[in-house]
Amino acid sequence: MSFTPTELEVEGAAGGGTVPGAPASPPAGRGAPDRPATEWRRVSRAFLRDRAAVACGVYIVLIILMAVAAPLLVKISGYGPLEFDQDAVDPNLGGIPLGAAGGMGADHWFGVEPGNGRDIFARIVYGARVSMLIAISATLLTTFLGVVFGLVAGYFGGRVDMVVSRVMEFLMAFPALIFMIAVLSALPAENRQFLLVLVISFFGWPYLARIVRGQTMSLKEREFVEAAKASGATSAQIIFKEILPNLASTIIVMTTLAVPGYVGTEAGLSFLGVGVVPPTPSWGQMIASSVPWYAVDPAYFLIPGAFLFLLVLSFTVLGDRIRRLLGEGAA
Amino acid sequence: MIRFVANRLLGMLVVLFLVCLFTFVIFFVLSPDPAVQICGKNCTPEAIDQIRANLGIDQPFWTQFWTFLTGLFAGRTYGTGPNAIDCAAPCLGYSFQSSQAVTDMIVQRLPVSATVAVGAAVLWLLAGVAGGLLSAVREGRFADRFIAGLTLTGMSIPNYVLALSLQFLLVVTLGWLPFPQAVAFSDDPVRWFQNFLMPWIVLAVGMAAVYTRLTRANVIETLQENYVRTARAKGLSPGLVWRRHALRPALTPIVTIFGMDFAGLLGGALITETVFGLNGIGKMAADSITKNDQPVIMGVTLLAAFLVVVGNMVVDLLYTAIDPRVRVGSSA
Amino acid sequence: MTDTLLQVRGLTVGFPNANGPNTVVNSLDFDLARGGALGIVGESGSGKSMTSLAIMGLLPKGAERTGSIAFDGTELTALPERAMRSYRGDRIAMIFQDPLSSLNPYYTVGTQIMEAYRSHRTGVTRRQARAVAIEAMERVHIGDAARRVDHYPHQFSGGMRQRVMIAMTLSMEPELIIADEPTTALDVTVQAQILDLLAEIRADTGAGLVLITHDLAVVSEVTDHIVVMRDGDLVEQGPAERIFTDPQAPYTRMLLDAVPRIDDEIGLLRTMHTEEGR
Amino acid sequence: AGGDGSGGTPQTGGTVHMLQNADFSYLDPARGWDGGVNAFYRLIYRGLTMQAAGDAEDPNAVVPDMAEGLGTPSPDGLTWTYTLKEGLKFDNGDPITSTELEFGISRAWDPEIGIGSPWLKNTVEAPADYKGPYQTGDHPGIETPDAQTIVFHLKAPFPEFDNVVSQVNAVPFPVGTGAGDEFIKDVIASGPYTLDSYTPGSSIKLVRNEHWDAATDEVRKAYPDAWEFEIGLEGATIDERLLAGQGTDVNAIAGKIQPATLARIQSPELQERAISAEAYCVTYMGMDTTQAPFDKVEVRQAMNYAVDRTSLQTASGGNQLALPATTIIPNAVNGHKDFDLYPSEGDSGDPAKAQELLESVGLGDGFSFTLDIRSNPIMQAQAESIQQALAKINVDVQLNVIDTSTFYETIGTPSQMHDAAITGWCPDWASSSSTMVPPLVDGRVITEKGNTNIAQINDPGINARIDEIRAMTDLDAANVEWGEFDEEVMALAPLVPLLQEPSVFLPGENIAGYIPNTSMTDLTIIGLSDPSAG
Amino acid sequence: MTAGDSIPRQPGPPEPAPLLRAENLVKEFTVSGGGLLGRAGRFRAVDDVSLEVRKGETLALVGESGSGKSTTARLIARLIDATSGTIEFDGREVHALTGKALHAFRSEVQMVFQDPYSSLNPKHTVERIVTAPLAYQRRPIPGGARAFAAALLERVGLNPDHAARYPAQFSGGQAQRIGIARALAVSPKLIIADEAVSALDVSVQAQVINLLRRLQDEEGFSYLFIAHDLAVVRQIATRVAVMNGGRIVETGDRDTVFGSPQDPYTRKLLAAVPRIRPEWDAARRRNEQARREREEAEL
Ligand SMILES: Nc1ncnc2c1ncn2[C@@H]1O[C@H](COP(=O)(O)OP(=O)(O)OP(=O)(O)O)[C@@H](O)[C@H]1O
Ligand SMILES: Nc1ncnc2c1ncn2[C@@H]1O[C@H](COP(=O)(O)OP(=O)(O)OP(=O)(O)O)[C@@H](O)[C@H]1O
Ligand SMILES: [Mg+2]
Ligand SMILES: [Mg+2]
Repeated sequence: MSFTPTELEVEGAAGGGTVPGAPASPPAGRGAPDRPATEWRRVSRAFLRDRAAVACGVYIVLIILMAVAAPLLVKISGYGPLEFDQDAVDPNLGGIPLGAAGGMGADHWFGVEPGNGRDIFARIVYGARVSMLIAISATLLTTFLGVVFGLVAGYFGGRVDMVVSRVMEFLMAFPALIFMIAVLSALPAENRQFLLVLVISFFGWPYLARIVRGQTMSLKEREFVEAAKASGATSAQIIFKEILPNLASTIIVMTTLAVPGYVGTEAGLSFLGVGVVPPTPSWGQMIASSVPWYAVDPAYFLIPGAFLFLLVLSFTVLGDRIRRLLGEGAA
Repeated sequence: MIRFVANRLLGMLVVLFLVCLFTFVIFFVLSPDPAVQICGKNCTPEAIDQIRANLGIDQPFWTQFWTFLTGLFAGRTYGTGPNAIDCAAPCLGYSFQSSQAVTDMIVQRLPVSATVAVGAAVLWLLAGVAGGLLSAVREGRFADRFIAGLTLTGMSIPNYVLALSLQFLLVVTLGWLPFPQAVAFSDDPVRWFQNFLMPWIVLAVGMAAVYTRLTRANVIETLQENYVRTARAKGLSPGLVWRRHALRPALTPIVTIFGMDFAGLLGGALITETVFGLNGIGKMAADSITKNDQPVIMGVTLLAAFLVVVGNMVVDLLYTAIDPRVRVGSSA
Repeated sequence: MTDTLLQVRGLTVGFPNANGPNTVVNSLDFDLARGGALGIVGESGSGKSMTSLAIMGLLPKGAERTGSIAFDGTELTALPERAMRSYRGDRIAMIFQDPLSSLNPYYTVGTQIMEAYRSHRTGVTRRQARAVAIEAMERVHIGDAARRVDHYPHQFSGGMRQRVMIAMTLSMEPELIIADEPTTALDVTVQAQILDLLAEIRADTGAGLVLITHDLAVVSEVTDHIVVMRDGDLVEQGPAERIFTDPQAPYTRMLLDAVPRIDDEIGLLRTMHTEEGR
Repeated sequence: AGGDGSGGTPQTGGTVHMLQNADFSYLDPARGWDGGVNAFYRLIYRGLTMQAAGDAEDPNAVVPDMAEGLGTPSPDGLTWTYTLKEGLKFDNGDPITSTELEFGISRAWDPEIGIGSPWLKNTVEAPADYKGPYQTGDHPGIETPDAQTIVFHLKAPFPEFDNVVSQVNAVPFPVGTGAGDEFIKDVIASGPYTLDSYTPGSSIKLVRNEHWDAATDEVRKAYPDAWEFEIGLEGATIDERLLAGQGTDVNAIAGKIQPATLARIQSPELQERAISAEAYCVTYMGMDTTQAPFDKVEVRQAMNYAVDRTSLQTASGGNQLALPATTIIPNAVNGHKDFDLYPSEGDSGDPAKAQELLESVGLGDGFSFTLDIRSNPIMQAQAESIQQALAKINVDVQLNVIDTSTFYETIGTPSQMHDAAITGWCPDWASSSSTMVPPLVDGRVITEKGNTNIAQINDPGINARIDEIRAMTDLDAANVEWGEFDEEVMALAPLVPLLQEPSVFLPGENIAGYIPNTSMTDLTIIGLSDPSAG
Repeated sequence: MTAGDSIPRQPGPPEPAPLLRAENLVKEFTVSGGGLLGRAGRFRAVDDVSLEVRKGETLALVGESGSGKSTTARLIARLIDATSGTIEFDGREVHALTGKALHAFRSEVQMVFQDPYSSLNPKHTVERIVTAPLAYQRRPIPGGARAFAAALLERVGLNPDHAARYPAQFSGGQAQRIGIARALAVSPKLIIADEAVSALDVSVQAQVINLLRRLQDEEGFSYLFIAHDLAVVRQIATRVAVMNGGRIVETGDRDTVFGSPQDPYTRKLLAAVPRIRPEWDAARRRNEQARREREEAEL
């Protein structure tokens, strides 16, 4: 189940709480001088040379543009995401789309949904909105919670750490997927998207927090923290001004890897019927409703499936590359 | 050592207790009244009250929770008089839907989930470690890059998309595999194997990808360790250097992480079991959720948490066994 | 048998990359007499470790080695890897700086000592190898060796670990011991013990020693011939007494001036640049 | 395809496989009561009367089962007497007499066990504190003058009492059995089959009850030697297996096929196998008549005009799986009257007329309301279709998707239901509409919880008419009146009938005597044409 | 509490009050968590340590690894709290300080650490690093951050134009100077240098030692100089305290301690220091002299 950035999680666990890709301190030898500004340039240059990364970036940008421009695109394509088109389906055959490949054609670019003849293109476009919105909001919230709790636990240690760690352990011991479904199915359908974000983040933050905590614990041992303390810095100043900047790359990497996880989670929950509420389209919900049709009308299943897979893949590849680039910069 | 285990056990109980409480609170607070649901159409308010009393859900929260907890450890009795039902410990109550004892339901389905988990685990462990080793040996070369591509793909494909695609391709279109059907191993081993093949693959793909990357990273990192250099400086053969000094340290963390993943999977692969119609714990969870069958949801949640927590502990103990540095009872 | 145990000529190590050859050791020449002790000194990054690894044929990936390294008359650079393996550990042993990370945490020290012995001496039983390991540990003054042989590296203190490393090399009776900063991670008192131990072993076995360090005082105590390196270049070399009494290169003179003396007059330490230059 | 069953003649022997998604609710007939399990109970339990065999002339009719004939009411209609056949036995060989029947029936009053059909409790006289045989003892309202005779005393005359004793909970059990959870995992069968093994959620196997005597049973044919129920399969998988018909799947039957499968059964041999069955239920949208805007009859009528039943039909699987409904009583239920008070061209709605009606009450600019629906793909599609149709008259429909598990609770609780809801209703017995219309419109059944009159219409005229028709003892005449009543109710438009949803079934190739029915497919007359196949 | 095992000290001769006086310092650490069950063990890292640093002098604290030197330093800098004992700085009880007074203390006592890179935040520019103490104490930066940083860099012998660089862009010795500059930013009275030169190469080490000495001469502040290298200590200390196993085993003037060590541990320590033979040094000095004379003669 790909609802948490397992991989980083796992690697974090293996590496004793530090992310391998996270930039370590410059080695205590003569480090190749590199300012962040030039580092940024180096990263972006290396990135642009990487064809796969560029392709993934382009795909993500396209999907984002698509999501933003959904109303416009739908105007061009001619059908809204909720609009029924009885003429596109065959009422004698259980409502399968008329024409080849799920009714693809000039009218309906990606075909139509069986049964009601809704335009799949329009639903994909609007579905992208939902998927991206939820994934990105959940990522932001998770990052916020994970960073704050991770920093606090790692920095203060002792009882605070004990409590936060126990809570994290508890949340991670929880069968999150089962529970997310149970909670979501028990909750009212209003504000479902908001609830999705909340529930996903609620179970998601410990994975980031654990890594942030580990890094904070090792950063806190670095002498600059002691120096700041000796200079009169308060705990908050040390945490946010001294330690946080050093976590930037970890957070960036974790975030880029969290987004695909949450795109997948949202889709998975929608697939299981507790995600976004119809008629709002989401890719997972589209895949779920295509299940009974997948043998008759494969296009109905393949189109959202492919969009989802490519989006997750793109984010994953991107995260992977960013991690490698930032990691290289530090090594 | 004993103190360490006792400590872990106590911690484990605390986590399980919290999981219990949390789950209970959520269902107590959020859940709709199961009595109404059980009562069905043509129901009277008296009937509803009666059902509520039978289920014990007319009691205040803490009473219910206490009864549940005592049921877990000492068993409990449902109803009164001649209809009283004794539910032996560990009593997770009775399904609202089928009135089966949840413990029985779990016991009945555990073999399926275990089969799924074991098969998938074997697959992903073999594929992951082999892939990771190959990648590490060929670092930077074509095979490495190819495997990296595969792992990224494997990590990105949502399991239900993979499951449905496989079923469409292998069963519906190509007809290479029959439709999944409940067949015991003893009845028809071939058919049994065919039934579980797709679920195994689906579950193994994502995990294998993660394990490949992990193995690769660990092996590469270990090869840079000073002690590997020492081993080479001793004039050991490359085979020996690899086997003793690279693989064991590199694979130890994988074994331990494997324990956790495996425990998690034993608690049911919700999506995979549902898609392939396997009557395991995961499917039971999915079904009970759609039917709001609280005792079953509670049971599955607790089981899954229990497995993860126990897995965690086993892993810790295992670690002390296989990594001499982790000495129990003393902090380095 | 020649009198020169190790002869290095024109040894160059580089990490070629897009920007050029990136040489880190530049045409190094030196000789080590049989039974002699050679000190290589120089500041951080001057290429001391690369030199030692080049001799062992254990340079990291991407490194290129040219020049000649003759050990007991055999040209090591021409040896195939398999043959080189039979030298490593057996005839040439190496001790590294950090004794903790240089020992594999997963195996008992006994296993790690025996391992080399058994892989070089065919037909040795476990029991024999174990006896050898215990004996080697006794020779480096690890008390209760028969019991400690089954302990893991983390159960030893830093100095003890370094003794284990030395015991490991001792079991093979090597002709040459290369020690790369063997005492840098240790306290002075422990350092003194380890240096004494090395001297003792040399006296016992007649092994040659290449001691790599940045500490001039240490080489002055232990070695009879000194090589001074800087940025991969050989600055000067010669008998220890000559280097310390009459250093020729300004760099060596500066180094010597910069060393704080425990029983010398107190005053401004001389540094590279007149004052504390930028 | 038609309603005349699959080809071939059933032969004795073999195993019939049933593929299904959900487990049966309960093995205990006092507890379970739904279409699926009712059909299953017919295989293992017998009652006094039962719904006629699936291949009977009138499959909705009630015929004697263990009783020699239908019940004999006393002139005041308050006492019903039945006579049992001789030679009836349980699967353990013990004889079945009126005592066992009384014991079995009285289990319906046990508050913990009798959660199934309410009809016995609703009709048979019993003290308020009577709590079944285990807690109270003998049922005071049932008499067993001798081993073959059983007499029921009713609370009030109930002309359809033969239907009540055909309910699944009116079956015999050996005295003293079935307390606690005894019948959760095991059964004591009186029918032709008994339980061989049961793995909840996964499989049920039935084998012949050796003590069942075919001579005492005019309805059940019991051709196969065994039954195997495979439970927990996805709908799509079941259909795929039926289509493919590999191995034992030639001997398999299942519930109705998914809409998606319809498109794939167009080949001649599959068309041959496919059988469709008429709907016994109506899918409708109930509107809360106590609140604005649906408190105005014009608005409700406008809704009836505005919905596009053709679109609803397509969304529900096309014309093989859905038919526009304009009446509450479905075509297949006795008493149906054909009428359409709110006609439109091609059943695709008449927005103009609807608009007119709305304007007449000053809602020409439209309004907005919340529609409760179940999280089920078809129902969602139907709701979305309504959303689309009503958008044409500026009515904005907000969908409130409720999880399946809580849907009925929500809409059955007037305080929780929103302005309207889509749901379905089926009769408890198809031979009459007495259980079809009244529960939906009788103002006196409105309760705080478990309410069935979701429109909450409480019209004295309607209430009076219900009592009037219920009192009729001539059931055929009563059915005609129910049809009239349907039309009278629809004039007030408390609800919008949307669809009748027939079903298509695809039994395995080797299945014979399969006559599906959306009310209840009769499993007891099914067999295999070639028992050695599969 | 350790009241029982702390031996009352003899009051010293009535000298001018020292800048810093630490009395009977004890620091215990909890080790081995123990978890929910079981009691945690305690480890006494600093055991009844008393010391004084007078104005303008350098007290060197020497001892082997783990002897408690850093812990003592951190107690004095009030980075951690003592288990028992008192620290008086400039007449004030350090552990009672809060708020403004604590800020004042923080600007009077500064630290320089062992690892120049670890002690500088790699994500901050040099300018930010050296002005951080003022910023954290909410004090105005005289003359603006840029000019202030430039002046500081100049004082420690760094190029003032490099204020916008990051620590990784400097060599070890340069980075250590940044650490010193930061300590100077608040004009402290006491600088605690914890192994401040241990990680550096000899030539760089010499530069930094010289810098420290020069600054002390110019500004007149005191050092608490922690080191394990006795040779370095001899170059810089006025007085020496030798620590072993958390206790101070010997303290005294530099020449007394080095010349006639009393404690066996001190003697062992001194004996272990590797040395270049004095006669070689003498010879070298002679040769050097000769060479210089030769060169002068040639000119
Ligand atoms: N893998 C490598 N790739 C590129 N350059 C390297 C690599 N390893 C070492 N170097 C460079 O080679 C030079 C010599 O390194 P070496 O380790 O021999 O120095 P050293 O004298 O041993 O220093 P130290 O006293 O710090 O151990 C250094 O400048 C170092 O940066
Ligand atoms: N936070 C802590 N928790 C537990 N033990 C500690 C802690 N800090 C220091 N110690 C222990 O206290 C002892 C003294 O440590 P300290 O760092 O003061 O020694 P040191 O003399 O500075 O050594 P070094 O020369 O290695 O820096 C050591 O044994 C150390 O392990
Ligand atoms: Mg080196
Ligand atoms: Mg220290």
